Amino acid sequence: MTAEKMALAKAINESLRTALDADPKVLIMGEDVGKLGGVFRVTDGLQKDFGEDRVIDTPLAESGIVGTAIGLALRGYRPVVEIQFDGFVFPAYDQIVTQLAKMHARALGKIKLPVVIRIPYGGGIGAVEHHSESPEALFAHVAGLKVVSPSNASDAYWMMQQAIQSDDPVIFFEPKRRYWDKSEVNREAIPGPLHKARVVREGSDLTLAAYGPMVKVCQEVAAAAQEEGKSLEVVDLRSMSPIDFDSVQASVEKTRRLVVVHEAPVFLGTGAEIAARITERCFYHLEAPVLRVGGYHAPYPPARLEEEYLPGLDRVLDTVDRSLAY
Amino acid sequence: MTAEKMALAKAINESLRTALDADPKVLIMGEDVGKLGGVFRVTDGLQKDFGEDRVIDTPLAESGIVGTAIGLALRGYRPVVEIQFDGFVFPAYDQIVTQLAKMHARALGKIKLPVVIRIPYGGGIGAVEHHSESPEALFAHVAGLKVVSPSNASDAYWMMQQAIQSDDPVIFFEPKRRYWDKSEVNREAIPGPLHKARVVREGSDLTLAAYGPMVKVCQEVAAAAQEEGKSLEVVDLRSMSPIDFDSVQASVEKTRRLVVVHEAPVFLGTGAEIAARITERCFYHLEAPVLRVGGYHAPYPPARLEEEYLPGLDRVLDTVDRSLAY
Amino acid sequence: MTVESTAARKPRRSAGTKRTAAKKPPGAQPDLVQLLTPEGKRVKNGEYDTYVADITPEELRGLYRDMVLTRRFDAEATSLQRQGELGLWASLLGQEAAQIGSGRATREDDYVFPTYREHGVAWCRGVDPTNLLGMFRGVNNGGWDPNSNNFHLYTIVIGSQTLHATGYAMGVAKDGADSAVIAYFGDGASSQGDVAESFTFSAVYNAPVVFFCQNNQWAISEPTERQTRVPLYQRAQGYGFPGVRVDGNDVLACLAVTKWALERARRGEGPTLVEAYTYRMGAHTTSDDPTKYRADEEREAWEAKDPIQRLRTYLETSNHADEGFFAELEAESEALGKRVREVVRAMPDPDHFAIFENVYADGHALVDEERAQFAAYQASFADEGEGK
Amino acid sequence: MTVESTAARKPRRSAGTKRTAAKKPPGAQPDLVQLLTPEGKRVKNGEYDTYVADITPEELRGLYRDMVLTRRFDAEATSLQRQGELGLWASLLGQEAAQIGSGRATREDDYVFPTYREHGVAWCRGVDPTNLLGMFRGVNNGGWDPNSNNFHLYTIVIGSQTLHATGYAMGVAKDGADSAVIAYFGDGASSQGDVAESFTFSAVYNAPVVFFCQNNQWAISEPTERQTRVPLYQRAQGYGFPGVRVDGNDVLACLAVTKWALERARRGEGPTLVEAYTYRMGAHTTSDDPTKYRADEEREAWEAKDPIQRLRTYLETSNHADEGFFAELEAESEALGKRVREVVRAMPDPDHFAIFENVYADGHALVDEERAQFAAYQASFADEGEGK
Ligand SMILES: Cc1ncc(C[n+]2csc(CCOP(=O)(O)OP(=O)(O)O)c2C)c(N)n1
Ligand SMILES: Cc1ncc(C[n+]2csc(CCOP(=O)(O)OP(=O)(O)O)c2C)c(N)n1
Ligand SMILES: [Mg+2]
Ligand SMILES: [Mg+2]
Repeated sequence: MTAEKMALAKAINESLRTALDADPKVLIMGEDVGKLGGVFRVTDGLQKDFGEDRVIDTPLAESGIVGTAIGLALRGYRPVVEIQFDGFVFPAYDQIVTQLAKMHARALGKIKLPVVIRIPYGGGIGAVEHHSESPEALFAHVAGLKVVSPSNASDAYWMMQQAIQSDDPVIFFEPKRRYWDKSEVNREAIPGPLHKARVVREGSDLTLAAYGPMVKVCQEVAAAAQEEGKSLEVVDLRSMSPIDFDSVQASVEKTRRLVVVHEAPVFLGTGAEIAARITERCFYHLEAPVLRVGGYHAPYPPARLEEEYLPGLDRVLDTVDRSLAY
Repeated sequence: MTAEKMALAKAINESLRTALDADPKVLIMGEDVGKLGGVFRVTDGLQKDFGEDRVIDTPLAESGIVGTAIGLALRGYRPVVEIQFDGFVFPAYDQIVTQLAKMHARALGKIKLPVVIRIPYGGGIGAVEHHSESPEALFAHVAGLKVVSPSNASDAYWMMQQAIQSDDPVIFFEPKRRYWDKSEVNREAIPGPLHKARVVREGSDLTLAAYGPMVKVCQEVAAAAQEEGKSLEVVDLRSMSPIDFDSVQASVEKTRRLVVVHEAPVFLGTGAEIAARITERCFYHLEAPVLRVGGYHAPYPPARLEEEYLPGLDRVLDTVDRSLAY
Repeated sequence: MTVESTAARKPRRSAGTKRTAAKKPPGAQPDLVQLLTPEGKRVKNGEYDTYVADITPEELRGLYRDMVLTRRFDAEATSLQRQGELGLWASLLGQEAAQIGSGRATREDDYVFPTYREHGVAWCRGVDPTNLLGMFRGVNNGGWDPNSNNFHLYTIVIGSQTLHATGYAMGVAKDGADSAVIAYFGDGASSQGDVAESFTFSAVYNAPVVFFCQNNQWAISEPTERQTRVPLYQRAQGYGFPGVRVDGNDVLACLAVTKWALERARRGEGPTLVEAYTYRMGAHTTSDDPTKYRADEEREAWEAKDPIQRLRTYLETSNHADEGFFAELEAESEALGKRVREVVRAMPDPDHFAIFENVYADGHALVDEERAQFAAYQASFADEGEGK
Repeated sequence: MTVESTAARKPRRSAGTKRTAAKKPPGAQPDLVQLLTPEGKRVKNGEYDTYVADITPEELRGLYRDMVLTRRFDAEATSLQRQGELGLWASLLGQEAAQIGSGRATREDDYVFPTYREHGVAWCRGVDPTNLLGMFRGVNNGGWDPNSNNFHLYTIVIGSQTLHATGYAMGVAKDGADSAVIAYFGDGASSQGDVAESFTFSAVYNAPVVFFCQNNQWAISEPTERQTRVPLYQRAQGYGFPGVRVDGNDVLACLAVTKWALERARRGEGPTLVEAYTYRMGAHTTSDDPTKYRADEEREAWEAKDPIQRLRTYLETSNHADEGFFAELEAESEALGKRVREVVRAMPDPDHFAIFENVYADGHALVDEERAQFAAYQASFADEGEGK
């Protein structure tokens, strides 16, 4: 068995299955992850095959889910926790930032917290309130957490393997509107490091940096720009903590222009940090300020407005043009 | 009675007293705010004078405190909530970001949420874990909240008045290590707008932007730099949401250099947003990249290390030199 | 990967995540308040009977009408979702008695804090049902003025509203008013820390609030045993206030018990927990597929306890309603369905600038700036004609 | 400022934030498990007696010694704080019996999740008491390896550890081990949502965990009536497991009740809540001034119930200990105090680079970068000699 085409959700499912198979300490926990297989069916079939002891339907209480996952990790387990939607992670925020993130340091390294928190995130699926948010900056700002997001099935498979193997807590943001997008997964390929960015399209005029659901948009932007004779490089950041600034810097030193794209609000989003740091690193290389495209400083709007709210082809192209105009 | 010298904590106490006096709908809520007057004595004497009905000792549950404050606001009250220390706000984070911040928009403006959340924040007082954090970016990123922090007694008095009068939720960060610093408070002066920055020292070579506890440090830095013949302008931002970029821009257009200082970790701290946006606004004016001085990407360290962790005179001066060296 | 190898010891018990034998609700539940049997027979229940003692035939017909119209509205919404007019719908099918009984127990000056499923309560409060559809259609996140009917917005984040209700009730008490507050939540919600904190606050401050838990046996795919191993109404005791379980498919009992609890609140006796024992007859929402996790037989067993049928039987056997009434109601029901369809289909998409509206009450510089940028961006398409 | 003017209605009750008449613990509490009276008399208590039936005089002296040394250690820490050697200290004065009784009930393979005040439990677990002082001195945030003594780090954020304990206990059950877990928390903590969620999880998964609540009557300045209007041990019922109140100043009763509860856990009978009814004799911490909020008489009344004195009386009247024992213990106590003083004064400040250590187990590029910058910055002072 070499490469196989599969949907991103299915790739995570396969990755979880592989992990459950390989290590009896791996557990799946969350609301409705059992018989239902999760509201997105990401854990479909896992309880059937691994039992209620390893694929655990929990009470409806996110703080409790993360708090008990911490306790299980202290006992030597490796819990993979599902938060049903982005907007429902906040009841667990205290356990995540004051306990999960800090306990390893608090114990001077004596204990480890190998907990993965899976969060389907982002918009574009026409959902009701709280089901379309992109809160990654709220986790990336917090030391002790690692924050990643795959953009395609292959990364989803491998990054989940790596996240589960990591001895640090990993917040694993899953681009829910890409769950059904299919791409090749090679289960024998040896993956690169979890926190390394990847140039997914080479170009020379401007760098687009994105992660998760926005990588696809940026690839479409690059294709459209190509037709207008502009050569855009697209970097899939893959990790928001740490951010692979070296890769972005290398790209920007070549293209001299950078636009960062994410669904999360621009104000204090990850793009702010990238802009600040790349400007510092590439001050004499930049022909234009780093520009950002993202959500507005407003609650995620009702579904009928999300197309206006989310960065799409046109809005990114417009920003690319603004950058090139410098 | 005109100007009067008082400690920052006392100025807040007086401001709360004024508000309780002026409007029967104003309430004080929190742990130990009653007889004890709060662990910092900021609410000292208020329960005695206004009664248990208006100065309310609550059960030990921050989500409950904020959640019931929301309910009281819906009933027409104007609760001023105390969170005992920065590190204890997270159990209330869900109520703050998913309810308090969004309810006005959710109701299409039909209801208002005039809730003030007071949070003594920052380090430098030799405290144990969770008592020295600076989580302001985690609130400023969230639309629907306003986030402010006074640096001196006069601002503390007036900004609290304005926060209570605001019909929006305000997260009021109190620089706990400045609680005992005294300065003039003029209770008859008409204050400027709540969200406007203030140039607290004029200069021509470089702009230092800070808020809360770091303003004093920046003023000391400017004084020290003066002796070395460098003229630094110091801007007290006062508000982290919204940030008064116009004032910062005006200063930077003059000085052409900017260093942002805060205690919070640099990575995705408010300095990131300021750097990104000022670089965009002042791209052709800047002689150096915007530099930042702040906490490290690590849990706030034990007290005996906080001097190394916190931005102090030397570290800011060092960064000023780095900027001037461009 | 560092994994502790655990010394293999002989397991002495089932390994912890098996469902513990929860006290299954017995066939005849001694602790279930019932005034109408599933067969439509009126039974006595001393304590609570007084609260419906003077109920008139007209009021009984009113309750029936409420339930029928609510169910009709709900069915219409489900079918509008199937037709693509709504993005999602959370059906109340099966919970009409719990909602109409408790909703009709409230007084105009009382205040209601719903979840996302309280369409029947909204009906009782006089909220135009079509207003409920905006958020499910995706045109807003809450389409009514909470203060017009003292009916708060739907709350999606599980359990949060119980604290809002408690705070509101604390305010009512401060005002010296004798209104009461009622907070709805589900069996799943009972596990949330916020709900526990609302119990603590309401007890400590003796707040005039009724916690109305519709135990519909399921939280999406999880049965109530995943949330508790004893009946939920018992939760209240440990916080120092009474809890009672009522037959949630018996509209009369729900009315009586809720009235009793609201009266306690008005009298200054503080909070009460009411557990309405009912059943979610449909899917969790239109996105859900219950065949994945529950057996048809369970649903069928509950069909025999249908809340509407049992009141109909009672109305008929007691001669409180005639054929004309039922026929008229059928017509009214059709008319409601038609109106709902029409209103929804005509519901306009929101203006794009609505994104920036009401983020703040007093304005915010960044929102202004982004609105202006957005306007300029939108205008750039106008320049290009129909846009790219 | 828009403030609704509330129609002035006649208040019908106290306005909600007055303390409701909490059931005051009666002089003779029928529900309080006691084996040693405040006067040092051994009384029978059928159910629990069996757990201390075979206790030897040596063990009794051991309990006494534990309490005396713990109190001595605690006093030393308080005075070290006064001398500026510690930044803060949270004294356990008055709670020795609750901690030693419960701590001695644990087995080596059990696991303990403390708050920040469990110095006596730490003692029982064999943690070197000087290790407890690091965080209060400000040289670390937790100075021991939790797995060396199955004693977790102190947890400052109120209530969080109850969930860790529950999760750990779920793991114990999964492993098929017959160990048990004990989570400590205070009366104030009982209000936190996390504690309620730990009750829910432990009940649903039948986890082998004992919740040990030291009700010391105060949460900083707030009396227990601000947290509950009924006795705290009753909280458990509503979650489906037993709760019991024990005289927290009676070391024998604490030992017996905790053993009983731990045995239940081992047998697979799930969680238990133990409320140890005791008193915080000192200030909340060295930063606190209790004269602001509580009357001296209260403290004085509790002094008559001193946990150490009552065991001493019993040891003396039952001839289980002689003068020699007490004299020797006095000397041991002095030696402990001396050692603690010496160790603390010699405790080195952490290396500056400790800021960057152990943030991650597997490393993090940003931490590496910042560490390097910090090193360069530090080095720049070395260049300048003694720095600026
Ligand atoms: C905090 C939070 N977590 C998860 C969800 C997702 N979710 C929506 S409804 C639901 C089940 C609710 O069950 P219950 O409280 O019994 O109410 P019911 O839907 O049965 O009326 C879940 C898990 C949510 N809305 N909020
Ligand atoms: C979440 C949180 N909120 C507030 C605090 C501040 N605080 C520290 S101890 C304490 C009182 C705790 O009372 P209790 O649980 O009874 O324990 P005790 O101190 O009496 O042992 C408070 C409010 C905290 N540590 N954590
Ligand atoms: Mg339910
Ligand atoms: Mg206490």
